[in-house]
Amino acid sequence: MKLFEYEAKTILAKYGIPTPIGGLATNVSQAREIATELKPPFVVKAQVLVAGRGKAGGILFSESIPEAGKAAEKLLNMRIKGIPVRSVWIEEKIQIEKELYLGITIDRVNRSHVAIASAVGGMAIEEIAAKAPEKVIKFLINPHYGFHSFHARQIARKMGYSGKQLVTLGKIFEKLYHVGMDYDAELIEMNPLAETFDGEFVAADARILIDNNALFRQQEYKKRLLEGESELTVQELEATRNNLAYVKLDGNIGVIGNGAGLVMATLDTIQYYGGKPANFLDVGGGATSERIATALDIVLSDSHVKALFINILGGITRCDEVARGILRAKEKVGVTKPMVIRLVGTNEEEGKRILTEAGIHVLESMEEAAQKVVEISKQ
Amino acid sequence: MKLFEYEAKTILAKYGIPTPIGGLATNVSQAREIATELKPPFVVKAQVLVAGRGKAGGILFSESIPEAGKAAEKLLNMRIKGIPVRSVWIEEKIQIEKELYLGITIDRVNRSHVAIASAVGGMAIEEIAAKAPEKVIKFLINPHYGFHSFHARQIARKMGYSGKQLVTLGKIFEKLYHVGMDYDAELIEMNPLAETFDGEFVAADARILIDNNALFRQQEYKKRLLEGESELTVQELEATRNNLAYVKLDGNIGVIGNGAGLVMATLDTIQYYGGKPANFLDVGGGATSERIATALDIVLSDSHVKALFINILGGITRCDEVARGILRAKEKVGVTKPMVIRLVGTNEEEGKRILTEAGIHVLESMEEAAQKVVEISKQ
Amino acid sequence: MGIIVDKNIRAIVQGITGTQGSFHTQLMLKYGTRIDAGVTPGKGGTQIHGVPVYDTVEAALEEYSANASIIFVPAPFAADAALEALENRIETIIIITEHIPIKDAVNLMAYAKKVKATVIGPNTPGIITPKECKLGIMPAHIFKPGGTGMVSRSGTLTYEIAASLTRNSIGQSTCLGLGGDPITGLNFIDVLEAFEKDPQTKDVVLIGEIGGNLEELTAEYIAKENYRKPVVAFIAGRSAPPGKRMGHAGAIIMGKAGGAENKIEALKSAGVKVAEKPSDVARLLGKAC
Amino acid sequence: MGIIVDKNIRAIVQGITGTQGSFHTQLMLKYGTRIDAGVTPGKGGTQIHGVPVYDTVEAALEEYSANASIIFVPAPFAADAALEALENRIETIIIITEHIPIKDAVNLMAYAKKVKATVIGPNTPGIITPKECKLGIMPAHIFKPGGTGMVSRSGTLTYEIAASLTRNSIGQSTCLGLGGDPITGLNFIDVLEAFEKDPQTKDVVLIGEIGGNLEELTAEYIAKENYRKPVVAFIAGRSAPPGKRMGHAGAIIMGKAGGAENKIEALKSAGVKVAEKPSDVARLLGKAC
Repeated sequence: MKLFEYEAKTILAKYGIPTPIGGLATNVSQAREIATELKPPFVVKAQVLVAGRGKAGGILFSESIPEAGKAAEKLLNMRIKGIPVRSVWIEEKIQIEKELYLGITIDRVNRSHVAIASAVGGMAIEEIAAKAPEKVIKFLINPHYGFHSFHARQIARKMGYSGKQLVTLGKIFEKLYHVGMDYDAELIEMNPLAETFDGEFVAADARILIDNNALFRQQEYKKRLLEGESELTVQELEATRNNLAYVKLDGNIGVIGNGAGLVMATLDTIQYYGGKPANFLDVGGGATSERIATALDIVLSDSHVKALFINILGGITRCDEVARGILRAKEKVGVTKPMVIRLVGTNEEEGKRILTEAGIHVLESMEEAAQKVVEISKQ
Repeated sequence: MKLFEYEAKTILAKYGIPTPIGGLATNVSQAREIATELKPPFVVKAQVLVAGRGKAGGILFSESIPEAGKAAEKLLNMRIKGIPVRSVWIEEKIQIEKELYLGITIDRVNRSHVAIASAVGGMAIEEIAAKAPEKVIKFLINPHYGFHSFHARQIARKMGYSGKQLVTLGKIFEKLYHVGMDYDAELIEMNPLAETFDGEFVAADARILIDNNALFRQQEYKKRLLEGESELTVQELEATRNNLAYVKLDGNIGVIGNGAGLVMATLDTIQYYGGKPANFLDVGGGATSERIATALDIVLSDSHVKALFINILGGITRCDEVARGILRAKEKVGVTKPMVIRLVGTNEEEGKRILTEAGIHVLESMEEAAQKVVEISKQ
Repeated sequence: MGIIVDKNIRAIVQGITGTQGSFHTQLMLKYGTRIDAGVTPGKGGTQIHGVPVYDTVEAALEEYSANASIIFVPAPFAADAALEALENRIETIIIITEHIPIKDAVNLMAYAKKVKATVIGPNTPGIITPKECKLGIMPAHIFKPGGTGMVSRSGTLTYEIAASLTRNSIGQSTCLGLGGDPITGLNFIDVLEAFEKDPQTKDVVLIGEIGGNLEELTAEYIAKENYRKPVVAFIAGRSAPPGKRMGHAGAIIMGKAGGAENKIEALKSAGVKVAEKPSDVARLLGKAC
Repeated sequence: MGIIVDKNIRAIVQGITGTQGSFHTQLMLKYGTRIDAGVTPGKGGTQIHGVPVYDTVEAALEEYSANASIIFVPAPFAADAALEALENRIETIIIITEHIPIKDAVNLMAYAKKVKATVIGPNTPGIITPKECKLGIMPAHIFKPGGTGMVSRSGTLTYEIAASLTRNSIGQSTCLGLGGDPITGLNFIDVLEAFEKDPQTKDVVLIGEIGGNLEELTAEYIAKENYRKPVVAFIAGRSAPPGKRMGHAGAIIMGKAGGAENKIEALKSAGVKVAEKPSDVARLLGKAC
């Protein structure tokens, strides 16, 4: 789960990491009020979760309070990549001499957290990482021994810092680690961490991604997620509420399956046969009939869906439960769109019996089923 | 630093450990008000830090609100081991079937925290520990791997529990560990942890000792300590404020030295020669002249002190600094009581010179000096 | 034979009294897997399908000397359950549970590494050495003994391909899922090494998916170490648009590495045959041998 | 010879730019201790008494291959400084700093044990092998080379007794303070074992104090292992009233164990001669030999 910039900065500030002074506004008068408390020039930043906000015009600079108000007004009436801007963050503009990168994320291969730092941060970081990977310093964190300020100082030295700046960077990086651990961050980064002309460091931008699997112990954000403050479509929100993995795609064949790999392979197969999937929906392992019914509800509520492909290979998921879920959904929402169902695995016989008795035809081969649903979708 | 029972219980409750419902009162009307919110019968408990509060009459039981008011009045006018009772904690009385002990403290030999549990707790715990140590379960906690609920369940099983109770005890013990770590507790214990007639567990009494060396990161309590809410004499309070280790004893020879071992040996030697030390005061390592002056101030403010013995063996402490401190105190408070000074070690020559020039005689042998001060104290 | 599990496995089931734990215990028993005991804190003293249940792993091990544990405990407690098994010296742990917090998984894997234990999962369908031992939730009837080792990042996709192999009379030595969570105990390379040493395994099927760079690293390993057994791969997610999350965190496309094309290219250059559809795997295996 | 430190020590000083660090670096250099470098984060590039200062231990070790570190860093950061030295593979650490939080010390010692390093302190006066190496804050002139090993829980009391030995022409092999904080890296038994193996050491002086049960355990060890060198002990705190804290947490009397009488009894039954006053130690050593 992505946090908004203002949320991330507020957390960093709580831990003593220097961030620009600022405030959040949801309307223009609020924005002006905040600006009055600050020293110009200002930066006014749209609070949206989509990437590429800057390039999309979501960050404006202003020299005066009226200008800041106008910038806020402009942003609050804007959509960025289709997402309406609901709030803006107004802060004092930092005089940046240099942009650094500091972050902590997961190293899957080494099964650990990894601290990442670069003396060349900002927009350039991805390019640097690709073209001059030796300029990006990586430090694997042993979970049993933790990340200490001396680790951070060793990294700061490799970034070319010494003296007081090395000490300051060390403290900032150690604090970033504590934020990351305390908030179950999958990714936490300051990019850029700005070095000012007087040699201080300020987190000019910050990003925190909370591990969704840990939201049960990050109740504050779990609640926020479910309150729909994030940029989700109706279907995505409903899926999130029900812990279903759903991704909207731009075709017309609704897909429901169990297991991310199988669902992806289903999409691949549909495409292989010339069809276009409308979504990815993974019901996960051991889905109950209620869950299957909810999944059907979500996929069918997308008006682009012309036909439905349910591909279940039962392991922990039981085919009889899936069958009951399909019948339940049929009863409740009255499914009228054509369905192709492929059902094999645990309790397969019982599942097939239930559906067959209800007059629903079940196929056994995924490829046969894919070909069939592509055919239907083109009618 | 000892926390009051009410402080400890409030912390435990914050972590979700069941504690009796109650409230803190500093006067009788407050006590009655709290009782109105509770279900009788009540327990009214004097909030003092001295041990043996129960035996000293500091815990009273009452069946009604007026009775609770009377109990509070009685306690608030009481002194326990010389300490005035400034507040009382009124709580609902628990119907106890059995008293357990759960605690976490430091195992110095193994250099780790140790979880301690016994199915026989309460007043009996010390006796059990002495007579039937096999009934006390000890589990060494590896700091890198932590104490998990399954460790706690393994302990609960050894205590004779199973089923739902084992699970509950596991959760409580794991939470106790987290409190202990978060608050830098040197000792944290629930004694008794009461098992009620319906099989639930409630922390009937709780004790937390915060590691004094970690008070810098437990600011809330550090502040409270310095505000003098704890039961310290004027001298003890002044010593604490100045990070000096001071203990009042019942003799008439004031003692100041550097290093706990040396000061203890000094007390031993005074006693060996028939004298009686008035206090223990360790200025620690590397004391500055200000610090020495403060130490003199504290010891001399005790009216029982007839003569003063300063025993300094300089290592990290510099004899010249000590000498300057003595002169400073002499100037400031006008020391009139007889002083015996023994000064050897780092910068010894300079120290002796400073004192000799000021007309103060310095000895080299600790035993000679001890004999001399004992002699003076008997005049 | 096969790898990691065989007839000598004596297992316990942690979380045996839950719906999934109980259901799959019955299926594993039916398959002939030796399950000595179950563990569910608070349910000690009961029985599930004739298997005695204990409150703690320690208590179970006082009665039985198990060497493996399969875990069905809910995600917030699953890493702790695995640590409990490891601290009680169980050497092979299979974690069926999905969605374990990353921080917990990282801690767990570091501990497992220290004590040199094998962790399969989390979010794995488990492991099966057909006709010898099944510690997992896979439908048993789609497997048959044989010479093909299978390793996968995906659960149900493994069944898809295993069933297709079995239909084509290609039996399996051992099939196992690495697990779909971001942090897993084993990676492809660990398993390929084991398959190389296993006399029963003649060739290997590797089922990858988009996200991360495990497949790329594996391709590098195969090429560099001159891997001695034929490998056929399938990579799910060719049709995934870049930047979209498909189900679990594993499926984020990151730069060039992580995309299906990149993985397929890397594997092909290492001499691995890559199938276009799941059903092509069986055909390519025929050619590979 | 002597134990732990000798002429082969090449040390760094962590916290070299502080008042104490700087002052004692000068004294250690004067004593002939080889100090290659100092470390104070933020002060890299400067010099103290001719010793180059670095920002990190890693940086210092790129220039010098030190094998010991003495730490004068303030308590809130001292455990971290020790970890920095240990992670950079320094094998012997002397922590002069007192009042390190217990939790930090516990973590540190567990790490030191894992990497098999020697930690002296915290809250120790350090270690001296007279005329060979001094890594500590003890006044040097009170020591002279010889055959008596000294180990102590107390700083200044050690000087008291060492000075008295030297005055009586009893030289020392190595003198070290375990440290006065509740958690220390070494205990009496570790040091007695080292003294037993050291050919220079002929007899041992053990200086204990009230609190804890280290002395009792040591008495048990001496008796059980039939310790082969004569031991003379002094225990501070005979006059302490029960239940009073005397300075540091070590000095709490807990039940029977922990009190001076109990410790003295235990040591005497193990064949250790126990002195009544510091000055008696020299006399008893004469008798012990």
